[in-house]
Amino acid sequence: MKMSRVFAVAVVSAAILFAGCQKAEKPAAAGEPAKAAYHIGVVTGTVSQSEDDLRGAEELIKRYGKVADGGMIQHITYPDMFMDQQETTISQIVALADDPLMKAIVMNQAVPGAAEGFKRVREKRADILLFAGEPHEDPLVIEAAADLALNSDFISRGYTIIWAAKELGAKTFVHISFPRHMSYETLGLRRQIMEQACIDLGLKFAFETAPDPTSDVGPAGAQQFILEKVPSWIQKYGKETAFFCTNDAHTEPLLKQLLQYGGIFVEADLPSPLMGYPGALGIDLTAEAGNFPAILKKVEQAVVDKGGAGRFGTWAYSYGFTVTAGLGEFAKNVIEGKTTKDSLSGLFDAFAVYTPGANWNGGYYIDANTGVKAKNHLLVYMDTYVFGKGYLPTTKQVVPEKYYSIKFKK
Amino acid sequence: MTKKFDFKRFVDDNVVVVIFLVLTAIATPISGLSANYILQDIFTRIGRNSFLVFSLILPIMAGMGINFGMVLGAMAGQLGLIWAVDWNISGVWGLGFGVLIGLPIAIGLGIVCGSVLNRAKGREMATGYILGFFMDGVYQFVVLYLMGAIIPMRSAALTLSRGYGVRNTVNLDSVRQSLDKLLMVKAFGLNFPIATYLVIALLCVFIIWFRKTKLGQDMRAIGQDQPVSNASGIPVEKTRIIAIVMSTVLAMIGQIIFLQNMGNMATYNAHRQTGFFAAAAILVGGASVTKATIPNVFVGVVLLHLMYIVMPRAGAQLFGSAQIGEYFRDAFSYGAIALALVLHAWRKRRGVAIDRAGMRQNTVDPDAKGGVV
Amino acid sequence: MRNFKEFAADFGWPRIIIFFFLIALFIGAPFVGVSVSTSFSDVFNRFGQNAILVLALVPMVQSGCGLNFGLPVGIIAGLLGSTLAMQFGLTGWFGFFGAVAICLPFAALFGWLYGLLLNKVKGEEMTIAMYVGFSLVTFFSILWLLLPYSSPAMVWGYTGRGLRTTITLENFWGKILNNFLAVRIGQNFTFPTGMILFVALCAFLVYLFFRTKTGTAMTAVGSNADFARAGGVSSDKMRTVSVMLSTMLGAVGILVYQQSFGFIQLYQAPLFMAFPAIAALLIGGASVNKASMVNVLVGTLLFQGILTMTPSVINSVLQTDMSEVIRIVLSNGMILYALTRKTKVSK
Amino acid sequence: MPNVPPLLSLKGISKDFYGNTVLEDVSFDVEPGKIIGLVGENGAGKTTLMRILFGMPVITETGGYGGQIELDGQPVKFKSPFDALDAGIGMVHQEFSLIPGFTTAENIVLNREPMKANFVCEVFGDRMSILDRTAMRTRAEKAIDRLGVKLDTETLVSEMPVGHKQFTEIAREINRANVRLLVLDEPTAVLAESEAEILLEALRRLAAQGISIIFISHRLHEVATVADTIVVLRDGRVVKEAPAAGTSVRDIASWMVGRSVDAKRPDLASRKFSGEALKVERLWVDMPGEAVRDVSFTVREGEIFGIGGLAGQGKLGIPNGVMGLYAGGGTVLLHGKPVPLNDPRGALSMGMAFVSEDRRGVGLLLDETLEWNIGFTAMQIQGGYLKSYLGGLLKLRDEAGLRKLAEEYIEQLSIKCTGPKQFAKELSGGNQQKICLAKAFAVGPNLLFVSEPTRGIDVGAKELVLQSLRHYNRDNGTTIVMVSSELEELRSICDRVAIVDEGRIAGILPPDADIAEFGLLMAGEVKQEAAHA
Repeated sequence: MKMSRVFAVAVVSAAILFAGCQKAEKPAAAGEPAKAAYHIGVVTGTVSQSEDDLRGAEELIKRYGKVADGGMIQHITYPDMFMDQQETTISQIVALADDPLMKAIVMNQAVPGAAEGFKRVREKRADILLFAGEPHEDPLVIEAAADLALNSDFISRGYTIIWAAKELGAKTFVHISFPRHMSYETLGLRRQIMEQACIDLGLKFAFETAPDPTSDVGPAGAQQFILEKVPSWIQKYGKETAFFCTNDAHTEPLLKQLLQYGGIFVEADLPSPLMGYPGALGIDLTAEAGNFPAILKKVEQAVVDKGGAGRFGTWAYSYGFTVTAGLGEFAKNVIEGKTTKDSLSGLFDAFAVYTPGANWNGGYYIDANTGVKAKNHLLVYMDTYVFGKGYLPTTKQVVPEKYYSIKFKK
Repeated sequence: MTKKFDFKRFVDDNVVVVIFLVLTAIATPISGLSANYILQDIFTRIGRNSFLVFSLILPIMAGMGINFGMVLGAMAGQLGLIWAVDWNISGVWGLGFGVLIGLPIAIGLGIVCGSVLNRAKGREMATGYILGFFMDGVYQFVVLYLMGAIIPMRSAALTLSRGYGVRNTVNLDSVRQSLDKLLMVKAFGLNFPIATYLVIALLCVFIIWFRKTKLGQDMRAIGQDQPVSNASGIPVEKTRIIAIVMSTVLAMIGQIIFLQNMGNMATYNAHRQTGFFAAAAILVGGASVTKATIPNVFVGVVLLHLMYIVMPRAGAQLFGSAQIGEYFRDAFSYGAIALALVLHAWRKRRGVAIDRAGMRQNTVDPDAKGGVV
Repeated sequence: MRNFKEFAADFGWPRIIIFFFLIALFIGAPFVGVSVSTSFSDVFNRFGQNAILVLALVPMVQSGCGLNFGLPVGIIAGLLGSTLAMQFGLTGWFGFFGAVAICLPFAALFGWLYGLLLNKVKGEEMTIAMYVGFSLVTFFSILWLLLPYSSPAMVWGYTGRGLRTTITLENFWGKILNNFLAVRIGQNFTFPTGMILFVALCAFLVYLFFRTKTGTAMTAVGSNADFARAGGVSSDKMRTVSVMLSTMLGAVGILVYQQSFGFIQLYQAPLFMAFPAIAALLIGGASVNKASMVNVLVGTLLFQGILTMTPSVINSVLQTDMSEVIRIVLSNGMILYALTRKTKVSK
Repeated sequence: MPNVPPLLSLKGISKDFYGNTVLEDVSFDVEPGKIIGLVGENGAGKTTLMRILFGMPVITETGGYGGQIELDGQPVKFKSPFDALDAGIGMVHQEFSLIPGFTTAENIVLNREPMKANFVCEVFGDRMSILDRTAMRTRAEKAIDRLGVKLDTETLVSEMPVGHKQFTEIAREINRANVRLLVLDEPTAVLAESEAEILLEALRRLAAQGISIIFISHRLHEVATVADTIVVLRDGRVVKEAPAAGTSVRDIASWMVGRSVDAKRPDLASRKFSGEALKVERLWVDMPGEAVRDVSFTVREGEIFGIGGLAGQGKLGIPNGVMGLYAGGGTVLLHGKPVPLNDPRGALSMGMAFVSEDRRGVGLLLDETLEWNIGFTAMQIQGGYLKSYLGGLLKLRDEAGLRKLAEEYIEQLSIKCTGPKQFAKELSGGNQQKICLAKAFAVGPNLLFVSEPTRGIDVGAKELVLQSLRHYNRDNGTTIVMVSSELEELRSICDRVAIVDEGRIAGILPPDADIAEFGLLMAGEVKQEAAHA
C-alpha cells in the first residue's frame, strides 16, 4: 500500500514532467517569426511590497514583450515575506536560468537570497549577466556574486539630503528607522554620514525608532506608530524639521501627518512621485497612468493645495521604476554589444531612456574599511524635485571627500 | 487490507495527495520549465527539506499532532551555526560543531516544549504554534541583545556594528553546501548530493529501527490510547516529552542541513516558517495528524515543492502577471494545509460515527430495527 | 491578606503584573520625555480602534468554539464593505454606514460557511481556523488585484488597475467617528468621543444579545453542550450563529479601525489582526471558553496601553528597541498561558 | 491441605466514604485454583472491595480502609495497582483497556515486551532495546493456549469481534509470569451466549492450572455453573458464603436482593389510573454502556412507573432514548401522539421533561447561576421568562421573573444555597439534584422522566427528593417514569416496577411483589416469560 503510493506518485510525477517538457518545447518547434533571440529575466517584488519596481518590469514587457508571447522579458516576483521565504526567492532566480535563451537576470530589489541565487546561476550558466538593484545584502557579498550592483547613492545622499533639507529651511533632521535596517551596511552608514553632515551644516540630528513592518505588528502596526508619533515629534522638534525614514511602509503615514502638522520632507529612501504621496493624499492618477511627468504634475498640484509648497520633495522619476527598467535596458544593450557591462555612461544612457530630462550622478562604491573601489558596484542619484519650487541642483553638489571615508561603526 | 485495487477508496484515502497531483499536473506544463530544471530543483529540495519534515514523525506517532514547536529546534540549529561561523570552523566540521552546540540547546528547549504541551493536552498544535512565537521573542532577545553583550562573540563580521547583536543576515560561506558537496555525483545531467542523501537515509533507518524499540512501541501505544497506556504502566508524560525532545533535536539538525544548502541565514527569520513548511509537506504527503509514515515525508516533499517550483510560473503565465503567480503559490500552500486538516478532522469524526454504527449492529437486536433512525 | 490572594487568584497574576507594569510605564514616562497626555490620548484612541475586534472574539468563545484565530475572515468581509462603499463613491457618514451595510451580508455569508466548516472539525477549531484565515487572506490578495475596482482613489496610480496596499480614507470617512463630539483638552489630548460611543453601542448590543433567548442558549452551549442539548438547543446551530456574529463584528471592527487609522489596508494586513486581539482578550481575563464584556474592555485597555507605552518609554530608558521583544514575549506569553491553564470549567 | 494458608484472605475489610459506610467487616478466603463467584446488587460494595484489593489511589485518598488483606498468609497493603500486579493479582475490567491499533500479541505483552538489548541501551537505557517480535508472539500464543481459545496473534484489536477483545484482555493478565489470582468484573456482559460459554470454559481451564479467580457477574446461572464458592454481598456485608454445588439460582437471587422488611404499600389500593400516558413499542437506543435492544411498555395516566435493573443493562437508555439524547428507533406515543425520536427539542415540546442521571454532565450548567439552571429549559422550549421590548422586536431575559422562579423552588424544595445567584457547582450533590428537579418542574411537564434521582446523595436528601416527587405526582397528577438502580426506592414509591435485563424488559411487577421475583428478573433467569410481559 505504502510503496504503491510512492510508486503512483513517482509515475504520475514523471508523466507530468514529460508532458511539461513536451509542451515547453512545442513553441520552439512551431518557430514563430517574432521570437526574440534572447531573453532577459526580471525579478521584482509584488505591488504590495514595492509597486515602482514592478511597474518598471511591466514597462519593459510593454516595450519588448513577454517570453510567453515570443517577447524578451520573463518577469517573476519574490515572496512578500521574503525574509521568511528565502528558499522561494533563490529557486525563482535559478528557475530563470533554466531557459537556454536567458542571457541576463535583473533583480530589483535584490532582497536577501539574491547573492545565493546568483551564485547558483553562475555555477550553472556562467554566461548570464546578473544585475542587482538596491541589494539588501552586504556590499562585499553581492559584489562577489553579481555582475553589477546598483544602489541609490547612500554616501552622497547622506550629504545631499541634509544639504537639501537645509536649503528647504530645516533646522533639525529626524532619521526614523529600526534595528533591522540599521544593521544593513548601506543604511547604517548613510545614517552616520547624515549625522556628520548635520554637524557640518549646522543642523540638529535626531534618531527615532519605529517598529519594523516585517515583525509581528505588521505594516499596520508600524504605520499606526508613525501616525501617532508624528504630531509629538513636530512638537518636540518644531515645524522646521526635515524627516527621513528608511522604510517604504513608514513613508505614507509620515507624509500624511507631515502635510497636516507641518514639517519638511526632502525625499524618500527610494524616491518616486508614486512613493507615499498618491496613497497619503488619495490622488486620482488614472488619467496620467504610466506618464511620470504628468504624475509628477498632478502630485505637485495636490501637495501645493495642501500647503506643502517648497517643503516636500521627491525625484521626478521613480527610482525603483528606473532601476528595474534601466537595468533591463542596459542588459539588452550589453547583450547586443552596444555597450559593455562596466560602462558607466552606457548605464546612464539606458537610464535616460526612462527619465528624459533628468540629471543623474553617481560613482563606484568605495569600501570605507578597505579603501578598495568596487568595479561592479555603482551608486547613483538624481536631482531632488521640490513641489512648488522645482529642481534642486543636488547632482551638482560636490560632496566633500571626507564623507567617503567614514566607516560604518557606532 | 483488500488486495483488489479500489480506485474510489484509494482516492478517498489519499484525497490530499490526489488533489495535489492533479494541480501540479495541470500547472507543470503551463509553467514551461524544463524537466531538467524541475528534477534538479526537486532533488536539491529533497536533500534540503526532508530532514526537517522527518522531525514531525515522532510526535505524530506519540499522538501529539503536528509539532509546530519544532521551530524551537530550528532556533537551536541556528544558534549552533552562528557559533560555528563565529569560531570560524569551516566545512563539514563546522556543521558538526553546530550540531554539537545545538544539541544541548535543542534538548533543553525540547524539554520545555514537551512540558508545556503536556499541560495543554488536546490542543497541542495550537499551543505549539504559539510557543513558537513566544520562543521567537526569547530567541530575538538572546541573539539581538545578549550576543556580543553578555555572550562573547569573536567575529566582527557577525556582530552588528553597535557592538552587540548578530547581523540580520549571516553569511554561511564557510560551511556553504559543505555536506552537499562532500559527495556530489553527476548523473543524467543532474547533481545528486549523495552525502546529504546518506544522512537522510541514515535517519530513515534510525526511524525504522526506532519504531521497533521499546520506546517506539510505547510512543505508538500512547498515541493511540493514553489512559490504557498509563494503566499498563507506561510513563505517558515522560514519553511524550521524549518524543518532543527527539523531534526538536531532529529539527535542529534538519535546520543546519537546510541552511548549509541555502548558503546564508536570515538570522531573525529563517526559523519562522520551518514548522509551517514542514507541516505542509507532511500533510500534502498524505499523513494525518495521527498517522505519518516515511513515504508520506518523501511524497509530501516532492509534491509540495513541485508545486512551489511550478506554481508561481504557472500562475504568471496563466494570469499574465508574475505577482498573481506568487500570491497563487501562497494561497495554495495555506489552503492545502487547511484542507488537509479539515479533511482529517472530518474523516476522524466520520470514522467515530461509523464505529458507533458498527457497534450498534452488535448491540441492537436486528429484529428491533423497526423504527426510523 | 487572604482576600487579596483570592482576588489575585481570581483576577490572575499575569494581569496584575501587567497592570502594575503599565502604571510604572505611565509614571516613568515624563522622566524620559514622553508626554503623558499624548500617551493617554493614544491609549484611548487605540482602545476605541481595537475594542470591537476584541469584542468580535466573544461570541465564539462563549459558544465553545475557542479563540477565533480566523478573525481575518471577518476582516476580509469588512474590507469588501469599505472598498465597495468607496467604489460606489459614498462619503462621510453615508460612506461609513454604507460600508457597514455592505459588509454585513458578506460577513454573514462568510461566517455561515466558516461556521459550517468549524462544526465539522470540533475539537480542532483553533488550528484549522488559523489556516483558514491565512488561505482566505492570500486568496483575497489575488482578488484585490483582479476585481474590477475602478475608483481612482483606490487603484494603483500607475496602471489604474488593482487595489493599492493602503488606501487613504481622507476624503471619504476617515476619522469620522473619532471627530464626532471629540473633546480636545490642551494641545495633546483628544478624546475620540464618537468612536468610544460607537464601541459602547456595539458592546451594549452584544451585551443585550447575550440576554436574549438565543444568547442564553449560546452561553449554555459553550458552558455545557450536553446540558444545552438536553434542553432542546442545537449546539451546531448555536455555534454557527456565534461564528456568524463573530465574523460580522470582525467586519464592523475593521471598519472602525480603518476610520480611526485613516487607511484601508489590504493584502497581508489582515493576517496581523487576530493575534493582538486574542492577546488582548486573554489579558483581560478571559479563558478559552469564557469571556465577558469586562474582559474585553479591561484587556483592550491594558494591551493597547502596553503597546503604546513600551516603544516610547522602554526604548527611551534602555536606549534600545527592546520593546519589540517585550511585546512579542508578552502577547504570545499571554496566549500560551491561557492555552496551558488547566481549564476552570468543572465537568 | 489444612496447614497451607489460603492464597488470598480478606479479613474484616471495612470502608466508609465520609461517614457513609460502604463495606463492613467483609471476610472471605480464596483458595488456590478455586473460582469465587462474587455477586451483589449495584452499590453492594463489589467495586469498592476490588478497588481496595487493587490498591487504587482513590481508596487512600479517601482515608484508607479497615481490616487486613493477607496473601499467602502474609499481610499486604498495596499502594498502587502496580503493586498488586507485582504480587500476582490480575484484573480484567468491564470496559476494554486495549490499544486499538495494536495486534493481539502486542496488546497481550503491552509494556512487558520481551526485548533484545543492544549497545544503545548502555547509553540511553532499556527503552532503546529492540522488541523481540518472535518472543512476543510466542508468549502471546502461550497465554492464548492457556486460555484454550483460538486467537490470531497478528489481528488488530480494532478489527476483532468483541469476544476476542475480551479474551485478549484475559490473556494479557495471565501472561504475567507470576499471576495467581485473576479478578474478572462482568466479563460476559458484552458477550453473546456462545462466546460466554467459551469464556467460562477458559476460566475452568485456568483454575485447573492453579490460578484462582474472583468472578463478578450478574448472570447468576453463569456464576452458579462456574464458581466453586459463591459470596453474596449486600449493603456492604457478606450475607452468604456458600459452595456453588447445590445452590440454585433462585437462592442466590433472593440472597442478593433480599431484605428483612418487605415493602408495605397500603396506598396502592387507593391509586386509580385512567387512560394511557405513554406507550413505548420496540424501542432501541444506542447509548454506550446502556444499550436498549427491544423494549415495549405502557405507562398509565397519573402513574409513577418504575424501571429497575442492574447497571449496564439498558434501563438508563430508555429515558435517554425517548428524550432524544441518544440515537434510537421504535415507536413512542405520548397521549396517542407520536414522539419524534433523536430530537430533544421535539420531545420537550410535547410536554415531557427529563431529570438526567448524569447530573454534573448533562443536568446542570455548573458555571452558571441557579436561576439560569432552573429557568433554562422553560425559556428555550416555551419562551418563558422573556420580556418584550420595543413592541416585541426585542425579547430579553426576564431577570426578575427568573429570580422569582428560582426563589420559589428554593423555598419549595428547601434547597440549601446562598440565593438564586449562586453558582450550581458550589452546591452539594443533594441540592444539585433538587435544582435538576426544579428545572424539570419549571416546565410544568405532563410526563416526567426521572433517572437515578438519588444517586450519590446522602440519606436525608434522598428522602426529601423522593418526597417531592411523590408530592408532585399527587398534587399535579403528573405521570412520572422513574429509573433507579435502587430497588427499595422503586418499591417504596412506584405503582409498578419494570426490570430491564440485557436491553429488554424482563418483567413488570407490582411493588409489593416477592423480593426474589425481582432478583430473578434482574439475573435474567426468566427471559422466556418476560417476552410476553
